[in-house]
Amino acid sequence: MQRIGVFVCWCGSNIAATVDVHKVAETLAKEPGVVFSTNYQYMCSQAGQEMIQEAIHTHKLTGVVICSCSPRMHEGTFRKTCAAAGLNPYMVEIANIREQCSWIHKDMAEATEKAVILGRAAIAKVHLNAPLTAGTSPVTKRALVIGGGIAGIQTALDIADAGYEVDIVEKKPTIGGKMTQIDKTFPTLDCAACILTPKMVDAAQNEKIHIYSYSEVESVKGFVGNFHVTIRKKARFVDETKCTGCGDCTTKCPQKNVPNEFNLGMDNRRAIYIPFAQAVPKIATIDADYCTMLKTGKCGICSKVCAAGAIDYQQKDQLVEEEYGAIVVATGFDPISVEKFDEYAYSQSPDVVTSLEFERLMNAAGPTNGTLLRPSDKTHPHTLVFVQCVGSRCDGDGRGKSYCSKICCMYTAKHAMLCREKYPDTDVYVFYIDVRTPGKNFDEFYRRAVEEYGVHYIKGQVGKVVPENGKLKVQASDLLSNEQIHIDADMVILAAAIEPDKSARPLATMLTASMDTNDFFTEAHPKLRPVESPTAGIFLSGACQGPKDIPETVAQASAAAAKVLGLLAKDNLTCNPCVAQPDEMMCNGCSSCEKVCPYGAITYSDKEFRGPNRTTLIRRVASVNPAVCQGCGACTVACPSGAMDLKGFSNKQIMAEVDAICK
Amino acid sequence: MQVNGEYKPTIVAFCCNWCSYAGADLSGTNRLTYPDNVKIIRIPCSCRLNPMFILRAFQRGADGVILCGCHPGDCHYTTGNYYARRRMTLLFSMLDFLGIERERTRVEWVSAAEGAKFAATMNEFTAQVAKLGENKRLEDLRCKK
Amino acid sequence: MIMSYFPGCTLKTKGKELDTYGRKAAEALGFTLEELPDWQCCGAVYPMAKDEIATKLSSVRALVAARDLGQDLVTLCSACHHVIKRVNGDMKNDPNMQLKANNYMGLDVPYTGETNVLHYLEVLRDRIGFDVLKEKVVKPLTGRKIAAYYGCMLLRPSKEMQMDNPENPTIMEDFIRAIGAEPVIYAMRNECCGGYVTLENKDFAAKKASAIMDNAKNQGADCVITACPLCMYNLKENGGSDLPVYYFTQLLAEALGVD
Amino acid sequence: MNKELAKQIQEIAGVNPRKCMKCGKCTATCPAFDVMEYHPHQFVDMVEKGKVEELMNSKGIWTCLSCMACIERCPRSVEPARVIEAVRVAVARQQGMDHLKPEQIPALLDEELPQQAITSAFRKYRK
Amino acid sequence: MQEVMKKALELLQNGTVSRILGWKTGDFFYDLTPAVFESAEEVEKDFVFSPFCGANLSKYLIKESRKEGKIAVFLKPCDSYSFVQLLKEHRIIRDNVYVVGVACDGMCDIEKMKELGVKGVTAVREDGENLVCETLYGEKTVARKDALLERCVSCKSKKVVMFDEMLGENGEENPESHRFDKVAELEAMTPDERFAFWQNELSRCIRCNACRNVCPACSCEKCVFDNANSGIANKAAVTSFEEQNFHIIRAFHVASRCTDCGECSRVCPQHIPLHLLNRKFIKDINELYGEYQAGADMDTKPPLMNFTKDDCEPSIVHERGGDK
Repeated sequence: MQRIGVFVCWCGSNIAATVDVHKVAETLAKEPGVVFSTNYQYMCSQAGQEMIQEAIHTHKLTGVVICSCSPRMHEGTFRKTCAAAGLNPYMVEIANIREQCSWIHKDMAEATEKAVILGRAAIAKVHLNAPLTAGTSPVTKRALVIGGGIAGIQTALDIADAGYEVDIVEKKPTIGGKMTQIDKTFPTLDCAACILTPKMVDAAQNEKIHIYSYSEVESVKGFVGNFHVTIRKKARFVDETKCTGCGDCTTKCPQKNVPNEFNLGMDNRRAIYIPFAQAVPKIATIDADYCTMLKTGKCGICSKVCAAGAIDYQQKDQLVEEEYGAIVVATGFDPISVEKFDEYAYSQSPDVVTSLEFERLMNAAGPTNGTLLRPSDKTHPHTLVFVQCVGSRCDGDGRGKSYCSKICCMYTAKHAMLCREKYPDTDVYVFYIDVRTPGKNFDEFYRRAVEEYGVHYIKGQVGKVVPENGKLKVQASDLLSNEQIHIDADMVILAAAIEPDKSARPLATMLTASMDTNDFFTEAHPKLRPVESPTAGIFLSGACQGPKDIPETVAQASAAAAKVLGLLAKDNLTCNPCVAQPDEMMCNGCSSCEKVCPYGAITYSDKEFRGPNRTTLIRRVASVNPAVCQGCGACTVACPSGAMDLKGFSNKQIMAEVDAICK
Repeated sequence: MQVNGEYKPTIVAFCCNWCSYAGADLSGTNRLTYPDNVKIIRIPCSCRLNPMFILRAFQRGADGVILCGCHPGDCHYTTGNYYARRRMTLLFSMLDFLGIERERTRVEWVSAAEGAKFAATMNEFTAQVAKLGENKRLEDLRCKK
Repeated sequence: MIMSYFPGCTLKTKGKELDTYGRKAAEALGFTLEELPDWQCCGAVYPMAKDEIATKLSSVRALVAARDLGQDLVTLCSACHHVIKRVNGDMKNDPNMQLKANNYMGLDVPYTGETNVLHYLEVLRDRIGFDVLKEKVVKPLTGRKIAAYYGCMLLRPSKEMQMDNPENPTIMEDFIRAIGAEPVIYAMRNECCGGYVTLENKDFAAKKASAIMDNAKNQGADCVITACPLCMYNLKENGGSDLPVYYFTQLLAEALGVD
Repeated sequence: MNKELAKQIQEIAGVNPRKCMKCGKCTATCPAFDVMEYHPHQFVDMVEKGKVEELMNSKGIWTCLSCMACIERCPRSVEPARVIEAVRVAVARQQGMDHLKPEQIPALLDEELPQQAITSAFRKYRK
Repeated sequence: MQEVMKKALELLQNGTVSRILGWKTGDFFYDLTPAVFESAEEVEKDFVFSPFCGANLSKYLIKESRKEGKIAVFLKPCDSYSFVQLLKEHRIIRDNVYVVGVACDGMCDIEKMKELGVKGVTAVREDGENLVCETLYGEKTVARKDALLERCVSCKSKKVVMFDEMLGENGEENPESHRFDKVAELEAMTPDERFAFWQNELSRCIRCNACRNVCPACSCEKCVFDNANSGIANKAAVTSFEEQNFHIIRAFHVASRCTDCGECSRVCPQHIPLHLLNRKFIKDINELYGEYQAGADMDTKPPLMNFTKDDCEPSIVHERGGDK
């Protein structure tokens, strides 16, 4: 018989306001096996923990039940507390009377009764708990960073700096990500390329960093410390080891009409291309969708002009297998398609552009070489209208995102300011719902746009843009003066909401990392573990976790690196001891369990057993590798004889909980 | 269970640790209410749910049993919920075949982000089971009155 | 292919062209519009107030009649389409409306939004196919630059109407291409012409209508087409433009050679 | 201020004015702006605050075109046109408050005017 | 019939095997039990092969194939499916077994024959489509089809799926078996009617465990119902509903492994149509996850240990059920 201690937490008033904690403690004290029962304001506090430890000693407790917040919150804390007092940490069970009781119920009597039942279920389970010892598994001292934007680069540099190997997988031909397309950065207005490209070069030259450019993650197997990843190196039809990046091929290729994604399709590139001058790696790539040679077998000009002999039309996708201890997701964001917001006439006029397109139109390496010209007729625009929140903060309208995209207020202020600075003859209007500028020197920046640069900020929205006679007739509201205003603009710039990159969803599935309804990766804890995914060994860097500007992205990237280093610095990881274990006496050796195990943790061997009348019998029986088993329990249900059971969640334990609840 | 002349069914909700248990926590964090008749049992994965547990719950007086797990494709263990989906489909079909009310059992995929869905599901399921009244059939299956 | 057809009040009188050519073209394209025997006026405006039940019943009757015939319900007039489609949505999704309408009508089989409500243009797009239509055209309107005027009621609210992208629709432009002409895209094609106030405030209606006609003309159109008799009247009488306005069925019949 | 009436109007409208984030998209969109003394965003705001009498006495409830552009473009699903309709209905349902009287009709007709115009005006402006 | 015994003798005499697994006469002519024969004498004395050899021998091989020396077994078509399924589950050591496939036209149900007035049978001989029975009360003739076991009436296959040697000509699978008709009939009932049906059937159960003991899929080293750690261990009913789930759990445990050999219903002393539970699972599996026959081959994954990403949701039970 266990000697069980029950500890009911008030969580200040979080629990105590709805649950009669005294009554819960009193009632549970009467349960069989309970030798001590108490309640306290904050069980997780130092004093609370000491109270538990003291009770373990005084009452010689063999099991502990804590009625408190979710085990997802403090199970680890209380296990440590008990372990420090000499009790096996797996003799602790938590009854979740906060998230799943006090916070959802209003009636005190009902909530108290439910808390008692949840406590009883935990007690019933503890009765059947057995001390468990965690095994260990080795850590592969190498990290994978998925996505080579500023987030991925920063994480990789920090990990490499600490002396560990790190690979970057980037789906585009070059690393650098969205930041390469940005002209200037707020609030300092320094040139994005000037601060980014040295980092790209650092990453390329760092001997601890290996860059898989033009590559994608194909599959992920394994678990924290022991990931097995297959990387697909897409065929670029250019031998990476031979290409010198001279660019001869990219000027000779006869296929000139390929929309240039770097400039968002506002100019053209060739079928063989290097995305931009500072690309890393600086290697040409053939675009198979446009290359005449690959499509028809006729051409081959790039091959003829390549002095290095790097062109290889026969190249195939290559699958590379690598082992990693940690994976960092840095898949970034994309602006949403504004197709559903055509009241702004984006599809009808080239002079209606997105902010990222505007960024390219202002950039010296952009389609207009840095001179701001209207895309339609390449003339200088005089009146510019910026529209904020295009697709952000939409709730239930089915076409936008419910969240604030966070970066638009600041970059729009930047655009407006730069525009007025470079072209003082322009009239610049910004239509806003709210101007949101929390951040160091951010509001000062926005005020400068208004006060020093004379940008017209109008509280209101644009309702309709009508392209007519070479102008964009903008109909909008000015809420402060309660007017509908009409502006004949030359350009309209849409601050499109940002969303996670489309590749994130399938990747999350591969990683079994959870996502929110907007496809942003979820963090292990929104406040206390913001750079870790709830899935062990998966870390989050940059905008894949939520909208972020550059300084925030870099900060989070370094934070993710720090978390990775904490993992890689360990030689061994403590495994989850709640793993499957077969009872050999009952095992039929039928392989049902093996068929459903996602980790290949189950193997079979022939074993000798004593039969009746001193005979021996040889039987095939299953065994589980506890370092590989992750404890899902699929095998326990597949097993017809019930020989396979899960430690910590055994058949008997779960049924005891069922019984306690249904009584 | 009769409370103040009103029938309050006993509902057992098995929730996988990674998505649905977290989703249930989230509905608590967001103070979304659902009936106190719902009691949650944490299991590591929806694939840990042995049909025996469901039958046991009914045997011991549960009126409805619901399984919540990660959405298919998002299982923490990659494939667990796919197995659970087949097992529960066949089990529910069998219970239906035996004439047990099919409204007493349910599977719902609830992610860690779907606190609202969790609460809504529990409200709906409880109401549905309450309509059926006490679970008698599984008890009576083997004894003719 | 036989479909139930709800002509509506105006198509019997002032909007005869919309109706006549629509039916002729349908025959040429191999589908029959079977006029519902006892249809009643839909009311021309969808009552947005949540507690309006009685004003929606005439639409419910038409929907039930089509259901009982096992046919889709086709309309030509944008307003009728708008009203009937939205009432159908209420019958499908609004339990209060469902309960009260069914109680009131005392049907043998309760109606819960089973009927498919289609606009004639949707029939062309989804049932006939614009590619098939293109093949059946005998007199393609080559060289004509046509501006499609959608107005409000075909597209909005898109959650309920589900005809097309409400801000960048293509169904009428695709139709124009199918009959061999060139569509003119202009931003005002989904803006309101002010038809509802034409009775009381002609000047204001004229202002709205002429903005549309001017935009169409400035973008190079040589005529405008519509599916709504009220828009037709307003654009033509109050638009102050020399651009002709046609019902889309008129041009359809012309292209099919059945005019 | 008439909170009770405002509540009724909200119920008739079936939308939640509290969802409004005051972006002004509806008013930016409104084609009848020039002929309404209160604009769509004000309808939402005033109904939420209970200032419905002013709205009920306003001319704008008869000049809203019911074009539904504000419904379509509202990023918060507040659907201002429904609020305006609810105010209009609240007026028209009162005794003797019909905006359009049959005896006025003949003077308004012309040869080409479609039935639809009259039918819809009756539907919109009368009990 | 003589051919089978001749083969048994031959295999023993030429040393192919050291033992024979077959059937021997019990107290009555029609009451046969599986038996192991170790010598030609034993075979000549007791070995029987008659239309009453319904018993499925494959399950006995779990133990027998682990003993010294090779054993020969006679498998009817339906038995052979169980044999392959057990092989698939590594339960039988194939190398120690010599399989003789025997063609089968269906086995007889003594209860049915008694109902037809054929009592006190002492011998049977086949005469075309008829069975000529010698009885204590003289010779009686019945049409074979009227005397068949229920499971043989809707025989799914006359094909022996694995054998070392075949006696007689091997048959074909029979896709027109109509074996799911009764399941479909129950499905078409209202839940109340179904409940009444099963309540009537299951309330007769005396929990003798015959179904479990005969079932080739129920071959666990130790049954969960006998295992104290399973949480559901019970031998006899403690309360009226303590063990009501026995048949559901049993059916679930054999689901996607049951070959539909029908032994459970054949041996049930209370004549509960237990095979309908298994067939319900098989029918569902076929309809929802594609045709699957347990024991038809060695490679296909059992449907409950398999999945596809776009499997139906459990709510399909409601959707299919409609408002019945």
